[in-house]
Amino acid sequence: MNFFFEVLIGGLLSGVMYALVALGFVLIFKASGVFNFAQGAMVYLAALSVVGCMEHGAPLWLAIILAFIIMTLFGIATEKFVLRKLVNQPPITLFMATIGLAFFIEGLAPMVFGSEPRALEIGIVDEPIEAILESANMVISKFDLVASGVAAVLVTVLALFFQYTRVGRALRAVADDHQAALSIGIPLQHIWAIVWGVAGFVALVAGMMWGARNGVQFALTFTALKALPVLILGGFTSVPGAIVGGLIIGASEKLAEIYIPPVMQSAFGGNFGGIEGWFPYVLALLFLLVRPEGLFGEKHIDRV
Amino acid sequence: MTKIFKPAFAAAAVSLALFAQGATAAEEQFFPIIGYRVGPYGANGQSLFGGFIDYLSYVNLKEGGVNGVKMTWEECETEYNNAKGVECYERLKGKAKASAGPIHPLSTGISYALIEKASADKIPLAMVGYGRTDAVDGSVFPYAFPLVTTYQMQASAIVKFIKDKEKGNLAGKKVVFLYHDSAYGKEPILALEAESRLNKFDLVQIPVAHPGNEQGAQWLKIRQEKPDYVIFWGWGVMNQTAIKAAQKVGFPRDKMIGSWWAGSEEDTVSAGDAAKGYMSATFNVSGKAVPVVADIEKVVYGAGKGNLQDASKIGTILYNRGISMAILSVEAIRKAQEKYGKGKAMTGEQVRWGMENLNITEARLKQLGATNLLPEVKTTCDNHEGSGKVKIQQWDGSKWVAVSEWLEGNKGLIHPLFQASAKQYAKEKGITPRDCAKEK
Amino acid sequence: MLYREAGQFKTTYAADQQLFPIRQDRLGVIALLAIGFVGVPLFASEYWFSAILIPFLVFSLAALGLNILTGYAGQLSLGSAAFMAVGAYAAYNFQLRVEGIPILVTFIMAGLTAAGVGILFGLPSLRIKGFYLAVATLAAQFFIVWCLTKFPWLSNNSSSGVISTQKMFIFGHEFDSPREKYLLVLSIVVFLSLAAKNMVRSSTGRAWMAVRDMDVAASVIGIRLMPTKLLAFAVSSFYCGVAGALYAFCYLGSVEPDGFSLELSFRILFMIIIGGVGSILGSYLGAAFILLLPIFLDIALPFFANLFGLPFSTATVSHIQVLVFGSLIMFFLIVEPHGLARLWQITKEKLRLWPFPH
Amino acid sequence: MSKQIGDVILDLQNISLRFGGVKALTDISFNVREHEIRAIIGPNGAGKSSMLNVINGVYHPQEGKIVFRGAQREKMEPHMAARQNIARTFQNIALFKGMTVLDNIMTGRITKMKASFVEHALWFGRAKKEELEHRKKVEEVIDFLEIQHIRKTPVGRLPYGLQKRVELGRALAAEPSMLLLDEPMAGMNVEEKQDMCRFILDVNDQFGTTIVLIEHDMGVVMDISDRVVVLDYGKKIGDGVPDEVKNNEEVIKAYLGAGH
Repeated sequence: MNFFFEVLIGGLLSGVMYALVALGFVLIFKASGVFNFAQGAMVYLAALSVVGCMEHGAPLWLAIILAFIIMTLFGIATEKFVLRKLVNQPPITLFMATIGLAFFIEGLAPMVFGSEPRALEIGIVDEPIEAILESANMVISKFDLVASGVAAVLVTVLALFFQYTRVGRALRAVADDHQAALSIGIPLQHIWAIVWGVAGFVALVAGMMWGARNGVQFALTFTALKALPVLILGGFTSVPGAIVGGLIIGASEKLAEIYIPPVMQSAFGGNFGGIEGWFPYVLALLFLLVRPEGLFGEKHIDRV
Repeated sequence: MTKIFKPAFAAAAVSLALFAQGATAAEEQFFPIIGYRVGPYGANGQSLFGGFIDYLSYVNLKEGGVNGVKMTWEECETEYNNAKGVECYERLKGKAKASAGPIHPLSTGISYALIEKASADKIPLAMVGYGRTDAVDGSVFPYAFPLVTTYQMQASAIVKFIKDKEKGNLAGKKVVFLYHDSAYGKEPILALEAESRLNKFDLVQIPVAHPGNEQGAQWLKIRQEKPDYVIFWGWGVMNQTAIKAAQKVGFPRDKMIGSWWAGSEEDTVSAGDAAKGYMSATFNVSGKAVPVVADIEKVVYGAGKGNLQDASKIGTILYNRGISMAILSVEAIRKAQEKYGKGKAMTGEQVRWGMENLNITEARLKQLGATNLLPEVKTTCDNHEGSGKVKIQQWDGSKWVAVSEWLEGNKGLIHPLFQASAKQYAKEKGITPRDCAKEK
Repeated sequence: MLYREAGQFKTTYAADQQLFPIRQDRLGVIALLAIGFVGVPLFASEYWFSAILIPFLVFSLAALGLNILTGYAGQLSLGSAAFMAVGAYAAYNFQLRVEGIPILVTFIMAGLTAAGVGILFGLPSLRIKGFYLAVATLAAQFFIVWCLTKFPWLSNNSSSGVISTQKMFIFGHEFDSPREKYLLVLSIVVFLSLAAKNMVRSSTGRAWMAVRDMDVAASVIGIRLMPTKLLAFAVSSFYCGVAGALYAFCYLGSVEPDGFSLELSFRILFMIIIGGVGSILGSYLGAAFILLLPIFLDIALPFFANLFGLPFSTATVSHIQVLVFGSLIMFFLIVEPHGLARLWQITKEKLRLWPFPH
Repeated sequence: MSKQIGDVILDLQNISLRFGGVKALTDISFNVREHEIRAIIGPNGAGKSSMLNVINGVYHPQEGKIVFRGAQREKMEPHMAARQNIARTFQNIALFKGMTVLDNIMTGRITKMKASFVEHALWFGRAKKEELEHRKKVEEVIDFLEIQHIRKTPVGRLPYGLQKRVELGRALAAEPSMLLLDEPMAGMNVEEKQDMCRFILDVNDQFGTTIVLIEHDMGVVMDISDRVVVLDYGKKIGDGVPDEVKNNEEVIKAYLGAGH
């Protein structure tokens, strides 16, 4: 039982890491209807910017600010040179454009900052908390707890931003209805640029957490693959959905990885581990069959 | 419309210009290099191919080529993708008619895809430390060379290493095999199973789904299993993640022994302090203490002809591995020239003979300035591996330190596995194996 | 004036409904086929056969399959590579386990197996739409590839999961040279393309497009959504499955499950987007573009770097390739979101008037 | 009128329809006789379109009975209505935007085509024959609606009025015995409306098609329909021949407001 809880808690904490990436997707989808496949690449770019700046002698705090500036500029450029020119195209075209964007980043970022894997030290060691290990014989990582804290702060900041700032309210207006937002005089282009900037900020946070955890390298782009099932589970448009979806995916995939292969092994023989690659997707798929709009998505009635 | 057509014209012009360039001069030895410098494993590729190419330049600069035959090469980017690898191979093959250095695909997937093609085209395939391992049996695979050592022999050597640590007795011990769930990770399973039967230790196999940037569940399982050792077959991001995850569950890193693709600076530096004490196998040592490495830095980089963008990588594991691979290739050409004519460019067929009759002794390594860089290699028709030896190295927080002598895997146990597999392949493909007794 | 329809009167509905109603198109296609079957085999080099033409045809077929599903039936899929994998492994196993099965039958069986799996993974499409469905198809992508690595029986217990394809015989003749393989692939692809063209111009295709354009209206006029969508999944997977079998047997010769990665699925998706969604011609143009662009960049960039004496390292060149590839995709989407097929159509319309623009 | 109005073919009894908590239709009963033109009128949001959606199976009422040609209907899917020869058009044009006029109208005949996709793919057996036969029928519809010149045009490029006409064509191509028209004249100018009226009457007259029609233009409704049913807030407030309805107190109230 102890082991079960250890896996469960570990899974929930990993889920927070997935949610961090999923948040970026949600923000952009909500505000502009773009399914931004480049979010994973943006996470890579952000983390690389931080270590790149640090290599040139900047201290961590400065590197983070510089990286934030880079991400914002990048967001504005994306809006200006790509998305603005694709207004009124079907969603699949925009989606494809973001895949192109992902390639662009994957070529550009390592060219500028170098491609060799690097460590990103943010001062928190990823090791078990001694007290809990001794008293309950459970492994709870300091780092994961910090990551959860960061995620909580991030969500709070975003919530406050959306609730209490003019820009934030405008963003929400756009999310609800593009036409309406236009008609009350909110320049859509600015809004989109800001959204990409905010998504860049979220990518920066995710990039730093993932980078500190696994090293800064190309594989950060794969974090997007972990975020997608979180998205379908939580709904493309819901910030709480991303968090809850992340927790569910994280916990269930870890439990599945531990408990399902032995069952299959006794049924078929052979080794059936390594199901984490598909399990979240199949889970999300099964879930969708019951609730096609996701956990927190809005139900859509076809009108004819 | 003109917007679209302009690049098209430019394209046509470029292709024309390129096809006009054409053939290489007679006394040059051409190396088709299908490499990868971008994508998930791009960082590794840069060091490896950097070392490989730097050694070729070194041979040209230092001694004016092999008996006067200059080394030339052309690179083609595969992004570690099988289909692109084949395209690259087909593209470069055309230029490898008159002379062909061995091709190093540096990817197990591409190696598999090229085995038959290369054999039909009579271009030798060198798979140094990866690729199709049953090609050790040269009677079935005349053109494929899993040189120096194979995954299976490596696994066996690692078992030998931990057995030595356990004072020669592994009975009742528990070993976890944590592997990348792909062809690469699965290769050593048969060998490890054979070893576990022989040495009576428990073997627990835990696969990790690609790309392996999430290993929470696996390491909690390892924590529950409480193994004595973890043998680890990772690649790319999976390596750092594993080292970090080991730290997270408090598993001692000095009980973790990685494969040689999980034991480079790329894997440990980015894992930070967590990597301290972590061990891995290798078939070449790191550092600039090896004379040839220091000399390359002096000669090649001194002349401004270095291939590395970042010269600090000189002397890293993968860079030195690239040099080792190049040494084997150049020695094969040298050997072939002894038989087919010194100072001449060697065809693929002739180089193949050279590779099958390599005899790189301690003395020869010393002449090359490569003492201890790699083990002695002696190939024959029925042994395309030629060595089967590895060293175990340990990360001390800033560099890799060798902690063992050259260890040879249990040949008597492992090689029959290759022969059985090769026999099955020959049967499926309708190949009649060569009679190795008649080769020479 | 080169491309003029004037003067070509159709007096029967049959004439109006033929495969290529315009004479120039008809002649063009015949010429193309003649070049493909006669001209190319006479002149092409081995490199062209094995590295360009065969993969081009195989990928065109896969793109065609995806185009049927996405372009005609409107169901976005990110799992095409997995269905190719099913085809490849099915073909291998039929050859291995069924004594004396002809290779063409093997390919058909491979397609049918993929179609069966496709139907299975198409079932969610009845409830799930749009990007939710797209992401759900990723479940197929990862799950199928995982199954292939986990059931050793499927790869004949090869320790690594890699399969090496068997030799191909048709009426006792072995197809082993690149030229012969090319001709085999070309024949299959031409046949299946014709079949696809026939399907999309008949009520099967109209039902798909109706479901794509407005599913409620489609059901009101009597189209049953479930069989229509599932048929699209089945036919699409059949095409991808055959493409996968050809990919293994005629192109690589040896495949591993990991080769059929998400990246490959994306490449196929790129092909139809760049080529033209909902266009058979587009599948070919897209495949050519996506396949040739990296090769072209690979050759051209070092050339330009040399020409202008740019201090590019090899790594930089490789990075620029990826960067340019991404930029071009965005560029194309901006310039012509309907793909190369639409560009071709516009060109034809211009040629219709040329050289007199009014 | 020369036509013969026949027996009741569609009988709706006590229909109630809810979406979540919202009541769209409450306890509505009325019938449709063969060959007649039956109009449904009412203010916006009265539940007219919902009514049509109930008739052709897009919505399933929670309560009530539907009797069609003497048989009580089970819960069914829209495509089954098409197989019972019920065709319809939509308030917001629901054409297949990516297809040409010809193909759009051809889809109207889809229930009558029997060739399998294998025959289509190989273009043998029934495939080619059917395609030609049905093309002939479709050309008749095209002639009838006078849209020969736009046959090969993608419908997305057509002006609104023509799109409406094409949509009618798609419905007619099915040779329906009952035709449901949802505001066929909305957004048209006078001339276009006249054309459309003519087509509707011709269809009714020449083919004897029963027509159920939603329309806002009172003049048109009163002119062409045989009987009218009036809905307001999901309830039936009037039913009868046009003159009768025109003088119904409740109807006047609903249309002109309570203050009248």
